[in-house]
Amino acid sequence: MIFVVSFLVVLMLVGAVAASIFRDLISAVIAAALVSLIASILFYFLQAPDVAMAEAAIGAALTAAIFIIAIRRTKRYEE
Amino acid sequence: MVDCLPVLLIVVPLGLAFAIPLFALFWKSAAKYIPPVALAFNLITSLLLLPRALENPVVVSIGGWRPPFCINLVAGPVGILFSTIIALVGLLVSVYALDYIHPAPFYIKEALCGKRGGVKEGATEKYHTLYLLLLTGATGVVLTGDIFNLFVFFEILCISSYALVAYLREKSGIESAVKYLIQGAVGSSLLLIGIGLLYGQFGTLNMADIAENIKSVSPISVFVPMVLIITGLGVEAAIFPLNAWLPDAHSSAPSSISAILSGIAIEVGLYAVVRVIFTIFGASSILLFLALLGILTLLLGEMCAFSQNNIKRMLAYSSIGQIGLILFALAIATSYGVTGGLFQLVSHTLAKALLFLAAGYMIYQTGSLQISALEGMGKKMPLTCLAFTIGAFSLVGLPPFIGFPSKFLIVRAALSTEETIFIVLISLVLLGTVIEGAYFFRVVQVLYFKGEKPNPPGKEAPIAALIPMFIFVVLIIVIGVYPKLITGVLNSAASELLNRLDYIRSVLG
Amino acid sequence: MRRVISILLLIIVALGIRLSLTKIPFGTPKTKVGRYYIEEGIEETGAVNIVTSVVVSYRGFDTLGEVTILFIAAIGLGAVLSTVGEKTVREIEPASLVLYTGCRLLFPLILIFGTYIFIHGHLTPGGGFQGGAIIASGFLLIYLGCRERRISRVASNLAESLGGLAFVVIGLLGLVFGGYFLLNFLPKGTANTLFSAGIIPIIYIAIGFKVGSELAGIIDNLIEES
Amino acid sequence: MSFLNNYIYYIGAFGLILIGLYIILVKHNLIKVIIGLGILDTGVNLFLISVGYITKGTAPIFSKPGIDSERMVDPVPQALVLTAIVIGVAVLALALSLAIRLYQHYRTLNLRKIREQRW
Repeated sequence: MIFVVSFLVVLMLVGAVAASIFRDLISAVIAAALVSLIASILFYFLQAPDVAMAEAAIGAALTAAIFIIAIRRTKRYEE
Repeated sequence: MVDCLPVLLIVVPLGLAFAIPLFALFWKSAAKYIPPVALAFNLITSLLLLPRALENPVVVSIGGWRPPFCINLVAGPVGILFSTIIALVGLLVSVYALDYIHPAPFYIKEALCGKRGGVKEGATEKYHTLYLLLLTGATGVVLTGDIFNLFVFFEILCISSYALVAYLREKSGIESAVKYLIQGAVGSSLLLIGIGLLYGQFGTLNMADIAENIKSVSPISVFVPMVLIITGLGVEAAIFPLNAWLPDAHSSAPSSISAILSGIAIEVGLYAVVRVIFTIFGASSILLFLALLGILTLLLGEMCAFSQNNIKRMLAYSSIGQIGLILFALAIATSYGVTGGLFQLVSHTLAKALLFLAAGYMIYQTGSLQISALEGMGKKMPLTCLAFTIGAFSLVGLPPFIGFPSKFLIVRAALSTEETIFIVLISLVLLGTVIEGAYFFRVVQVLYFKGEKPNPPGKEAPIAALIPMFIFVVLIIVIGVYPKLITGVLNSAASELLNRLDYIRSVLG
Repeated sequence: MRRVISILLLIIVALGIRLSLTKIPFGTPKTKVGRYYIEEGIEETGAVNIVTSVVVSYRGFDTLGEVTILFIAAIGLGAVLSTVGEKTVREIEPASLVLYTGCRLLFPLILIFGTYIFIHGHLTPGGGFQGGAIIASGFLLIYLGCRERRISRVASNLAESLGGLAFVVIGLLGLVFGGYFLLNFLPKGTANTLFSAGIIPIIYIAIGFKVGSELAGIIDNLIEES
Repeated sequence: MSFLNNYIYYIGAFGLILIGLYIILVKHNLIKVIIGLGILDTGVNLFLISVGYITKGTAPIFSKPGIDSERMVDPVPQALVLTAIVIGVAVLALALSLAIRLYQHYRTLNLRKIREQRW
């Protein structure tokens, strides 16, 4: 169990670093959505199913969607 | 019956704000009359509650459980004092906005119509909804007795002000709203981390309950949460290193919103800081540090204001200076000091709101934000300029206006501590006041005594704007002549802030 | 330079938090109010899901503030993005047949799932926010798949306002009947059945409609305006 | 091992908080900064939930009779986080709408290049 959690935490931090490094904003948003998704799995492990559900629906799905809509209306690549 | 009134102070404006889009669907022109109605209700209710609250804080629990197991509101002298001010200033500014915020003000025409043509008719109901919600959030912050609830209402206040700063949709407004939003969002995240750390140690969110238990742990273990919470709240309160957003946001919002942001929003932020320090942490060790920060904020604000050519930026920097002065007075933490700080807070709210309202129509008429463009306005708009002058004199602290007794009280409080450090600091305050006087007299001089321009544009502001301005003028003069009108309330508010044990007892019973 | 200063600042923050974390060790019970909610929650509110009873009942005022914040964001977004003058008509590329049919088939299912989530908020994990978000994602699907369809702005405004008003009015009814705002004045029923927990399911339904229409309105504004 | 057991969630939460703050402080692109705000929010939420956890706890739902209420995790942080998630998405949506407007005015999202007023 603890190894699964450690692996997920490391993956989550890698995702966050990737979100900071990627020049392509769409990739950065996908990395940030990955962070949210892993966070929602961690919420489930922490016995918070309500929060896991909210994070998956709002944090991962809807936030990524509105980010992508906004990026389509602005600029895709960071200068 | 009295026991449910504090809830109504929050819930009635909230319900009316939810109803504004409905009104806008069926009866377009009615939407703009809802904020004045809601705020008039709040003003009357606050005044009804005032005598009761002065005797004993009215503690209301929500949902019918006893504190600390539910959220409770505490309508003590401080809460009711603030909610009265919020309702009063909000009411007057909303009357002003009836005419000022119309579908096609000149600046939108300049900024957008040149390119795209036409202005969407009747798009103002969003302004009125956000305006009412901003003031509801402010009322919630001052009345609540639960720290997470304070965070929620604080977010209501902040998010509606981000949207309102950007309301005109022109370049500088959007840019300063972005800046404000980023700093504010980081601040509220820090606040939330602080709340989490406190919850981890005490297992409760009720402010009185935390305050009761805080003595049971070592001061070092609550130091980090305290710093995080003060930093988070300090962004909105514009304490020195955290106020980079303020001059831009206050100067590029519509003038009615600048009046509310300068007159209400930062004061409410300061209230939250003071409530956290005095009531929850009871921290006396950082008060000297806060007094120094206050003086630093004061001097920097006044010096930046002195070098401005843009009138709204000048007023915004002057707000920073005044906040520094209020923070200094509150940090003296004697009965005199806190009374003086609260008095200065009231006087700053009235005077700064008046200044922004008057400046709003002057800018509207000249179409320019530069101080030099105001030459000779004293002849064209005599009443507006008279109001501006009175506000400026009051802020500087000249008798017989309200600024005089409040500054006098602060000086007396600092001298009566008989500590060298405060006496040195109060001389710096007087230096700040001199700088303040210099730049305000410069503006007044431009208004009246420089009439070179043959025919400056402009006519008098409409009646819906003049009435609120002159109510402010009357208040400033009347309280300036009879400070006893409000010193009673201020004294009991100061003693509520200083006696945290009474607060704890009145909430937890 | 900026980077170095930022990293120094972050190290200070990290050290400070590290210092205070020793006071709250992971995995030990720390709560005082939470214990009370677990022990008395079912009896006092009738909701089996204690998180729901905390969100809607014990800390219902926070939830009222929270729906207000979402309302502010929706209104503020509309104010910032609302177009001046003529709308530019953009070319709409029709979606492929598979996407179109898939979206039309899935949309009602998603709506039913979202409604299930918020009606059963007091029994199972989930509630108004989660259900509302799921409904909004259904509308997002419609925007992707069937691009010529639009939700009516009037209907979504109506749902937002009525949802918020319903919450406030239920709270005020508690004030009228029992003297406390948001008092649970309806009979609690038997725990673990659908018709239990008094006002909790009603409030969650109002929240579900409000959150769903607000998030859908936010998406609509971002796609269509400006 | 016990170190991991005790600290892994805190490491995750504060790692996210620090990375988020770093992005906000250092990056120039506005959308990047907003992504940083989102990561910061997620980190704060994870921290709040880990505060409420009890070792070998169960979710605070009496879904079937006979659940030991002694080992239920704290429901209060979960309620707080539900609120915080919604507040976070509200702020992000508003920030993105401002970003779209800013781009229309300046044709860039680089905050260092936008200097109408002093940053």
